[in-house]
Amino acid sequence: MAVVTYLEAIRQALSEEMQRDENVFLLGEDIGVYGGAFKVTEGLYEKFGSQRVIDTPISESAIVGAACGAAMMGMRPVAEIQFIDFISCAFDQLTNYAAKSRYRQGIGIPIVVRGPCGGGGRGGPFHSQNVESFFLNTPGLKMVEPATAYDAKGLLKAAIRDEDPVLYFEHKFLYRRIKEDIPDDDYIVPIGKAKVRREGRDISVITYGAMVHVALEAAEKLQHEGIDLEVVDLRSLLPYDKEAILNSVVKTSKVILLHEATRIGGYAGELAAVIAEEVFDCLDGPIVRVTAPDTPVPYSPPLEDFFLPNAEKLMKAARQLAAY
Amino acid sequence: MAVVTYLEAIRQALSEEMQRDENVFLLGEDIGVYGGAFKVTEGLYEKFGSQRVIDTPISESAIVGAACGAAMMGMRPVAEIQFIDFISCAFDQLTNYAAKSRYRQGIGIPIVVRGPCGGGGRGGPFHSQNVESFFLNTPGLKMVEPATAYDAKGLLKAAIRDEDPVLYFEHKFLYRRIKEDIPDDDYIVPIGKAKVRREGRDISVITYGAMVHVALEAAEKLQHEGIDLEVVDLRSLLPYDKEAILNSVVKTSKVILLHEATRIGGYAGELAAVIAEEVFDCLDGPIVRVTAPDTPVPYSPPLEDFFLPNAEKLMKAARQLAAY
Amino acid sequence: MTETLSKQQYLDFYYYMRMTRSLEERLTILFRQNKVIGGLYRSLGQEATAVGSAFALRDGDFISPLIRDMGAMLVKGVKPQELFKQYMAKDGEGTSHGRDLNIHIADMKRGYVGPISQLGDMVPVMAGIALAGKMQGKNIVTMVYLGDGASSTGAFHEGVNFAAVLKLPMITIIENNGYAFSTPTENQCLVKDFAVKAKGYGIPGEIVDGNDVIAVYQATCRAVDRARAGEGASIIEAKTFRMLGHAQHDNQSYVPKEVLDVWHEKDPIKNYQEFLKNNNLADDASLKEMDEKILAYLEEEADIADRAPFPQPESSLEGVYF
Amino acid sequence: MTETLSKQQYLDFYYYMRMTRSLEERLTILFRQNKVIGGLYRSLGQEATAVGSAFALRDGDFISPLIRDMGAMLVKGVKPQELFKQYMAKDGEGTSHGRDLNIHIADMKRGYVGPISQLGDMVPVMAGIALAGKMQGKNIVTMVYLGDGASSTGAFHEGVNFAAVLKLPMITIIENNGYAFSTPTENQCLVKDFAVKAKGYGIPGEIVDGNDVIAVYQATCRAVDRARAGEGASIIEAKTFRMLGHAQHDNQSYVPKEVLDVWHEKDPIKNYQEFLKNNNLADDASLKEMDEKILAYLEEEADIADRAPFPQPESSLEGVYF
Ligand SMILES: Cc1ncc(C[n+]2csc(CCOP(=O)(O)OP(=O)(O)O)c2C)c(N)n1
Ligand SMILES: Cc1ncc(C[n+]2csc(CCOP(=O)(O)OP(=O)(O)O)c2C)c(N)n1
Ligand SMILES: [Mg+2]
Ligand SMILES: [Mg+2]
Repeated sequence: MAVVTYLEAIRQALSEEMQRDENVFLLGEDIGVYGGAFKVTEGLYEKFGSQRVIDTPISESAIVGAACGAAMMGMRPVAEIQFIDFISCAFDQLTNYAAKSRYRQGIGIPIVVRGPCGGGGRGGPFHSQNVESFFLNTPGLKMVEPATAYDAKGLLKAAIRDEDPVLYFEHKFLYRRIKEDIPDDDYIVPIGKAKVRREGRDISVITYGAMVHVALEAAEKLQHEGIDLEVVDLRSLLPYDKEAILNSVVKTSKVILLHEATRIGGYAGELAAVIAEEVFDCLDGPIVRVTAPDTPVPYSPPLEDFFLPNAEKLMKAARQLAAY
Repeated sequence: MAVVTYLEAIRQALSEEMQRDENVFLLGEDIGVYGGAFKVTEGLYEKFGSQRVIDTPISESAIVGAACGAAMMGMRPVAEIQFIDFISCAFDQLTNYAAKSRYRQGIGIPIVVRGPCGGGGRGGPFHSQNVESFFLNTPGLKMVEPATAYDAKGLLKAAIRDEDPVLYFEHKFLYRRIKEDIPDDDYIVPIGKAKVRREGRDISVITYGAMVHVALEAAEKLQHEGIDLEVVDLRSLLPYDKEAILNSVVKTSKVILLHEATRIGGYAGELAAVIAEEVFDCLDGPIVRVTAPDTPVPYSPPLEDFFLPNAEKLMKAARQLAAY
Repeated sequence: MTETLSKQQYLDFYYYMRMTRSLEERLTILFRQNKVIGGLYRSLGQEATAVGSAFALRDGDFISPLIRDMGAMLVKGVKPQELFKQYMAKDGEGTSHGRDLNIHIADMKRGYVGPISQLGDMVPVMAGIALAGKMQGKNIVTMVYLGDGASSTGAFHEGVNFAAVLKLPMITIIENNGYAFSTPTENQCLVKDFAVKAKGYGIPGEIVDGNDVIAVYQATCRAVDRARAGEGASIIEAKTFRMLGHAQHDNQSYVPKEVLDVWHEKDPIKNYQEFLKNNNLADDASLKEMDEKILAYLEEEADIADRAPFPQPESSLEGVYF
Repeated sequence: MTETLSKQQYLDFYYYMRMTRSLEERLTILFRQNKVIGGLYRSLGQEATAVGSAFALRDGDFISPLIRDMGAMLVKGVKPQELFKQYMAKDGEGTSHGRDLNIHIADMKRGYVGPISQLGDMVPVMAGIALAGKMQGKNIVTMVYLGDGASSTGAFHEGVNFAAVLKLPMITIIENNGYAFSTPTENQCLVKDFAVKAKGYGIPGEIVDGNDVIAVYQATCRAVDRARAGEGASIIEAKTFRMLGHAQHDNQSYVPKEVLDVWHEKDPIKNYQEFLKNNNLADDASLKEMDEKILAYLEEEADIADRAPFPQPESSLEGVYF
């Protein structure tokens, strides 16, 4: 066990998986000599060489497309998108080639496409996005987003070993802000399994990524007001852990869906639908969404702070729902 | 008034708008000399010339990007995507340039990007998709999808006159299958307004595009079983007519969300969320989704028929919900 | 790879070109009988490009064909019945089980990868296969086919550049057939010779008469040799012509008759027959015999496909994920 | 457009290059004071490319700058205080009101369009502006700047080809500055001369010494003349070097010191000072005076920006739609 940051946990997973399986290799922009824009891959070029840590031209379609091709040959490519916002440039390759290959031609595409997502870093409209909803309506893809260092490592290992294309979103706000003791040795966090981060009786808050910490903060504070939040960390966004979600809602009867992405068309929609469809009977109040407003991510601190969901906004919504 | 098909209604709108406003022009692949893969633009090249009906190279990013640039200069470009599936190749330009320009630099992008969507034509995984969910989480975009010839014309005119980027999805299954009497003269169908296609007491079916006809067929049949469906045709997907949706649900207390796109991450999620959030009190049963299953669109007739939602599937869901 | 050809090889070229054409003609009949589901795309007049280039490859190499490259798939070992079934949306070994259409089938063993419809997208994918082959120490070559029109896509550019920079053994064959759907080449790109695009990537580009199966074969051999020797990617422009519309529904009224007449004279099969006869590799009788054998074979294969079942509806739910 | 320059023009080149550098130096101080929000990108050593090229344009023409082209924006009339405010995430006329960062601001009147971060995407957009200008009978030219790295993107390819085919008055300036972030040019593309890419689009491509403001100006004038004469698109490759890291946080330890030394000798401002003096266009005193005037001006402008308010939180909700 050693205390490592979220970022170091990602690096550990990459390094260990490359060690374990010679088919695992990395490709992306500036990930080799430089070690990546956020230094996630630092040291791996030195350790594994230029054949397994490949600096590519600036061409996200080629990065993802080439990863697909290599995966078809039995390799296990892990592609980095320098900022996840640029995944939009590979949208076509991901949704049309990677996602559909197994279905239509019986060839699986075991790739991981990873990159830093999320706001809070004053990155503005093009370096702060949360892109999970772009991909949610594409059968064939998987998506995960860890909230802790432990999960960052375990989910990445699971993603690399998965037989299908996995988008791995790492929240850049968490990179160096959170750390914890995690096992030095091999473990995985299975894709498709949520985790109850905090048990509670009154309201289920279902969330993921950086917002897990917001939810825990709010829960701590609301405790004193006699409102007991249960916090469910999805970890996997596609597939998601329906059982865990529904169990929590059945238990508390009230639910808040919390995410950093904007509201309309955000991930919460899918959750609301599955809850309102499958455990409607158990609901004791409206399904509440706490999300960013429907604008691009603004850059200036007062604007971005206003934009991002936070503990206060969640608490306000929770108080209202508790009183319902 | 004259009886025209859905396809002819689209062509009329293009032609009339080009006549009305010299800033309106068309660009896309094979839309000029050939008149478009589906002949939607037939005759317009002859009428308006090669300067206003531009055959472009096969490059969806360039088509959309160039449309954006032209729009910034006061033009009103209407870009055709030969099959809407290829809009994935312009995903980046649409979500990052077109959608965010007004917000971040104060320059509106009045473009229309239109193209044939939807299944039923044995087009397989790449010529049958419904792509609305890809764009639903991007503030700054608008989306419409007409279900009738009247709306096809009126919505396209509204889209062309709109100051913001509008994605206009035309369901290719409807092109030549539906026709109706529509006014020869100018009219618009405002963006953001739904239409109740059929009044009913028991269950609201909220839908759009080709599925409106499926809903009406089911409603007709269920009438005899004593189940009275109300059919709400959204017409606009972004923004959507919240008032009309909620009014209908408040009236019937039960709701089925019907769309042709696949289930997880489909448009129904957003509707479920807004309904479960805003009129939870009025609901007398679970919110039910009737959608395609979570697979790519298969090609072979028995598979595609199995895949697509139809009146029978809707009726089954409605019977269950009515009995709830 | 040697460029001297045995008699058998000369005859094989003919066999596969003829097979391609006859197979497509058989498909046209099936199309008229409403047995082909969806569109039908023909490679009439372009058979030499697909066949000649594919013959330059060996087992373990990979192609990614487009709609005009059925001939390359045949060389790579696809069975006519598989193609018939595909076009008829039937089930069966070697098909997509009714999930995807026309030539969108893959067999990693036989070495062909099913394209997706989004033009250009296969270029990065084939670069990735080449990259993996290199990493795995296999001395393989990948070959990606696309049209003059598809070379306008961003994916083409990114993929070719990626392969060039990483010195990958990938050959891009640009089939310049005069049109992209209804769009003449000059409205697609200002260059007359698409091979010149290679210069922008710092790789070799060669122009070849796409209607001359031997020339195509030889040019591809040169590119393959370079690729196998570790010299990296290259582009071949095959100049040819699309003798029918984009698909069955397109009568290509937009193509000037004079142009078609000129290219009619360049028919790759007719001219190759002359070549074979002039070089005493075949005579009218032996050609006729071959043609008939092909027709008989295709008849059997089409029958098998005709009798093959459609896939089961519920089967469509399987196999999205592992 | 005439290529003979007046004394004032010669001095203007200097003024704007010096302004660019001093402005960025002032920003560096603000950055160290934590007043710049987010990253800071410098164009040190590349000022001649931005300034010389922009001078070849006239009112009504449009540029789309990238992070190394602040100089071009200055020529186009952006005020230093606007840039300071932008970098400090402040509100005010001519800024993005805190919504977007660094040079991501636009003014259709002054003729600059704010880029988005996705590299290459501005190429199609600027093609579209050129297209509109042509349709509207305005004889305008658009100019899109991007780096060697950005030329690997699909959007670059699609946009340049689109402009070429439609004969649009668009000039693409490829600033070949040796690196794309940490990636040396040879890992980005095999070509040494990016101007050669023009051949693949059938348009003219010219190489120019990007550190020679006059050469850049003249080369751009030629391209502008062609564009205005209806001869369509072209590419200019400006060979230059990025003398600092990709951004403030990057010490570019990956760049060999010898290379930096060589380019240090080619500093565009230092060498241009010599040129001015050798041609009796300026002397040490007049240069010093100009420099000081610029510094004083920038001090005022930075102060204005420093005192400017941050945008109101609620303002972030407005203006997504019309
Ligand atoms: C990205 C994309 N855009 C548009 C299409 C529609 N489309 C299919 S084939 C075709 C023409 C292709 O022309 P070319 O590449 O020259 O190949 P050819 O048909 O001439 O062999 C078009 C526009 C597509 N498949 N993919
Ligand atoms: C599509 C896309 N991918 C990646 C990035 C991240 N990125 C920003 S600048 C940069 C390097 C750009 O290099 P170059 O184009 O040579 O311009 P320079 O910085 O040298 O002026 C990269 C990789 C981006 N902005 N857009
Ligand atoms: Mg072609
Ligand atoms: Mg550079």
